[in-house]
Amino acid sequence: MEFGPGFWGPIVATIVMLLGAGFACLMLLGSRKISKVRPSIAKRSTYGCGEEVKPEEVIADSEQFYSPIRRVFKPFYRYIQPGHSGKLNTYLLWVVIGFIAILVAIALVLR
Amino acid sequence: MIEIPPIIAIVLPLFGAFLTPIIATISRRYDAERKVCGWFTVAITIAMLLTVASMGARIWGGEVIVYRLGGWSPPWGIVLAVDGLNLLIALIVAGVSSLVAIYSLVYMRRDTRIDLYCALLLLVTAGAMGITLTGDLFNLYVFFEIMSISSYALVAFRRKWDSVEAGIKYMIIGSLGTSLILLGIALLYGMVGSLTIADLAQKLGQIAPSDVVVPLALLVTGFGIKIAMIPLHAWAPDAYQAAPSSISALLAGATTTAGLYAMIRVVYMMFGAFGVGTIFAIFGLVTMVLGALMALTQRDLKRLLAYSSISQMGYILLGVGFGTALGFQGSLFHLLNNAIFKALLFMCAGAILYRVGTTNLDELGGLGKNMPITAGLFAIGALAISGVPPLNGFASKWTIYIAGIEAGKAVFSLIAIIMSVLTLAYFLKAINSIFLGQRPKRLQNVEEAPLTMLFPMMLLAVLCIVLGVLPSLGIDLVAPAQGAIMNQSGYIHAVLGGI
Amino acid sequence: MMAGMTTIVRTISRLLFPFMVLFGVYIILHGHLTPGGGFQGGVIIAASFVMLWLAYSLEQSPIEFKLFRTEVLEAIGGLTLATVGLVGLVMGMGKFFGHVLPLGILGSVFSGGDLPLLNIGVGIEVAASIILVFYAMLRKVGWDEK
Amino acid sequence: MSLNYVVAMLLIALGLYCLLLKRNLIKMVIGLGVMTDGIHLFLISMGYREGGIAAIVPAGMLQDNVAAGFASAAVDPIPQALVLTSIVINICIVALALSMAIWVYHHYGTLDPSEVRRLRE
Amino acid sequence: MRRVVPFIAVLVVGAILIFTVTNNLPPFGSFPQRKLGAFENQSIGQRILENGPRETGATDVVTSVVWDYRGYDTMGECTILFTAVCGILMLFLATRGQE
Repeated sequence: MEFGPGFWGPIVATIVMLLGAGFACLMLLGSRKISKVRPSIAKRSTYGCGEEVKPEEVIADSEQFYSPIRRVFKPFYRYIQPGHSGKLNTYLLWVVIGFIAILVAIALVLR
Repeated sequence: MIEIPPIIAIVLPLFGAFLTPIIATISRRYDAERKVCGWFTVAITIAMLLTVASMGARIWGGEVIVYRLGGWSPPWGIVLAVDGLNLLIALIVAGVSSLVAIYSLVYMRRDTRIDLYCALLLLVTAGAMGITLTGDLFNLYVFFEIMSISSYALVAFRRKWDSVEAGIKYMIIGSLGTSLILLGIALLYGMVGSLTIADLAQKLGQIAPSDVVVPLALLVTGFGIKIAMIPLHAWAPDAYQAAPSSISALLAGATTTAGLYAMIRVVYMMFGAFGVGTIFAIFGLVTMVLGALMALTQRDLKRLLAYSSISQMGYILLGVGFGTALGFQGSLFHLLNNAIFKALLFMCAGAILYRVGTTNLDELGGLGKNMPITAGLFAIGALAISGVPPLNGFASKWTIYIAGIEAGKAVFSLIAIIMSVLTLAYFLKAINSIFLGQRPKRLQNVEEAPLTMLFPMMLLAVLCIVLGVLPSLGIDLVAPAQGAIMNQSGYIHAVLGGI
Repeated sequence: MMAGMTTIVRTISRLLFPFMVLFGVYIILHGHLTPGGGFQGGVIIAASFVMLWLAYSLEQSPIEFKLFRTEVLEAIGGLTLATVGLVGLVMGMGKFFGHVLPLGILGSVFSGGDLPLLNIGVGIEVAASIILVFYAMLRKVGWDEK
Repeated sequence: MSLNYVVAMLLIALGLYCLLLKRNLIKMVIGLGVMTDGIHLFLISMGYREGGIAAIVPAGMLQDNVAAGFASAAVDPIPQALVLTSIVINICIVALALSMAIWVYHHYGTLDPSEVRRLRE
Repeated sequence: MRRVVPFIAVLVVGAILIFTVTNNLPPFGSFPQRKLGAFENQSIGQRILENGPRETGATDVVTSVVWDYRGYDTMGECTILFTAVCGILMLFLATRGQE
C-alpha cells in the first residue's frame, strides 16, 4: 500500500511487535525468578512523610497530572483555558468572530 | 425497481420513528414497552445498514445512483445522488447507529419513556442518512435540521441540571449555525436561481469567485459548528459530557461525520474551491492543538473524550485541507477510524458510568480488577486513537503525515506528530486514573458491564485491530470516495444527465 | 393550575369553537386551490382547542383530553404522509411521492392527484402536535405553581 | 434600489445583536426568531417580479392557455415554498428552546446565561 | 469592553451582509432574471410557473411546489415537527417515576 517513502509491512511489523512483547514478558518473569530479593512492605506502601496514608487517599490529581506540559504551554493555560467560561454570549461571540475570520480568509484566498 | 435503495435507506428510519409511539402504546398493555421498542430500533437500523451495503457493488463499480423523487428531473425536483463519498459516509452512519441501538438496549434501562428515546435515535439516524444521500441543497438543510433538533432533544434527555444546560447551549449555538446555512442557501438561490447541488456546481463555475465568498463563508461556518471546528467548538464538551453516553457515541460517530461530509461536498464539489483547503488546514491545526491541550487537564472522562474528539476532527480537517489525493485518502480513512474508536471509547465511558455512577477521574481508580474486559477495550481504543502502530489510528495518521510532507507542508505534519504524542499522554492519564492505581474501598464490589453492552464494544475493538493489521482493507474502502471527490464533472454529468 | 377566565370569555369561546374547527377543515380541504393548506388549517384547529383551555382551565374544559390518543393521532398523521409516498413508490413506477390518483379537472375540489390526501394527513399531524405542545407546557406550568 | 434586501439584512443584524448582547435566555430565543424572520423576508422578496401577482392561477385563466398569461405575470413560487418549510422549522426550534428554558429555570432559578455556567473549562 | 466587542462584531456582520445584497445580487423585483447573463430566465421558478398547473393539477402553484416538486422537503418538515413534539413530551411528560 502507498505509505510514501520507507518500508511499512503492517503484518510483519505486527508479528515483530508481538514477538518483542512476548520476549519482554519472558525477561520479566525470568528476572523475577532469578532475583532473590523481595521488595519490603515499606517499599510497597505509599510514602506519606512518615504518616499512614490509606489507599483511597492516594490519588494523582488529574488536573495537575502533567505539570511540565502545563509549564511549557503556560500562556495557553493562563489565557485560553479560562476563556471557556460557560457563558453563552461569549460562545456566540466566538461563532460570529469565527464567521468573520473565515470570511476574510476565504476572501483573501479566492481573490 | 433498480434505483430504489437510497430512498428506502432514508424512509426506513422515518417510518420507524413514526411507528414507535404506536408500538409503545400497544406494547404498554403487555408491559413489554422497553424490550419491544429497543429491539424494533435495532431491527430498523440493521435493515438500513443492509440497504446501504446493498448499493456497494454498483457504486464501487464507478456508477452514480441517481433517484428522482416524484420523477421530476433534477433542476426542478429533488434528486438523490449516491457516489463513492456518499456511500462511505452512509456506511459509517448506519453502522455506528446500529451499534448504538444495540448498546442502548441495556444502557437506557433506568430511564422512563424509552419509546421517545428510540424515536429520537431513529430521527438522528434518518437526518444523518438524509444529509448523506441527498443531492439537493435545501433538502440537505432540512435533514440537517432534523438531525440537529433530535440531537438537541437527546442531549437533554436525562433532564438533570447539566443535561439541560448543555442542551440549551447546544441548541442556541446550533440554531445560529443552521440559520447561517439557510442564509447562505438563500443568497445562492438569489445569485444562481437553482437548488440542485450538481446544477449549482455547473452554474457556479461561470461566476467570478469573488461573488460567492459570503455564501461560501456562511455555509462553512454553519457546517463547522456541527463538526466542532475551533472557534465554533464551544458546545461540544458540554454536550458530550452531559448527554447519555450512547448519544455521545452517536454524536461523535454519526453527526460530526455527516457535517464533515456536507462541508466537503459543498466546498470542494459544489463551489469547486480547492484553494479554500489552506484555510481548512490552518483551522484544523488550531483545532488539533487546542483540543489536545484542553484535554490534558480535564477531570471528567467524557469531557476529556469530547476534547479529544475535537482534536481528531482537527486531524481530519488537516488532511482534507491538503487537497491532494493522498490527503483526502488519509483524512477519509481517519474519519472512518475516528467513528470506530471514538464510539468505542464513549461506550467504555458509558459502561463505567453504568456500573460506578461517576466518570470523575479523581473518584475512580483500580477498576482494572473489577472490569477487566472494559479495561482491555478501553486500552485498545486509547492506543488506536493515539496512533500506536499495530492499530488503525496509526495507518490513517501516517497517511496524513505523508500527505502533508508531499504537499510541501512538512511543518503541519510535524505539529500533528507532536499532538499525537500529547494524545497518548492524556489517554495514559485516563487509563492510569481509572483502571490502575489504588482502588478505593467503595469500589470493591463493582461488576463487569453486561454482555449486551460489551458486544458492540468488542465488535468495534475487533474492527480497530483488523483495520490496523490490514490497512489495505480500509484504503480500498476509502479509495472510491477519494476518487469521487476528485471527479466533480462526472458527478454533475451523472446527476443532470446532459441537461 | 390557572383558574380560567370570566363567564363571558368562556361562553364566547365555547360558541366559537365549532366554527373555528370548521374553518380549519375548510382551509385544509381547499389547500390545493386557495392559499393555505395542511399546516395553516391544522394550526387553526389546534388554536381552537388551546382557546378552550385558556378560557376554561385545563381540568374543567368541556372536551376531555386523552394524551395517548393524541400521540397516536400525531403518529398516524405522519404515517399518512409516508404511506402516500410509499404508495407512490410502489404503484407510481418507483416514484416516491409519485402521482397515483388522477389529476382531475383543474380548479375543482377533487383534483390535484394526491394533494388533498397529503394535506389532510399533515393537517392531522400539525393539529395533534401543536395541541400536544401546549398541553405539555400547561402541565409544566401547573407543577411550578403547586 | 433594493430596499427589501437591506431591511431583511438589518433584521438579521438585529437578531444577532439580541443573541450576543441580551442577558436573558428567552430574549435570546426571540433574537433567533427575529434573525430567521429576516432570512424569510429576504427569501420572499427575492422571488418578486415587477408588478407580479400571487402564484395562484386566477379563475379567468383556468381554461385558456395557462402558461402564456399566468407564467409571465406571477412571482416566484419556490422561495415561498422554502419559507413555508423554514417557518415550521423555526416554530419547532423556538418551542423546544423555550421548553428547555423552562427546565433551566426549574434547575437554576434564573434565566441569565452568565449564571447558567456550571459546565466550564 | 465586555459589550463593545460584540457590538462591533454585529456591526461588521451587518455591513458585510448589506454590502453583499446590494452589490452581488440582482436588484429587487428582477425575477426571473438572475445574476448570470448566460442563465437568464433559467431560474427554476419560471419553468415551474409555466408547467406547474398542468403537471400537478393544482391552481395554487405554491402548494404544487410544496407537495409535488418539493414534497420530500415537506415530509422532512413534518418529521421536524414530530421531532420537536417528541422532545417536548420527553422533557415534560416523561416524569413518571421521578419528581
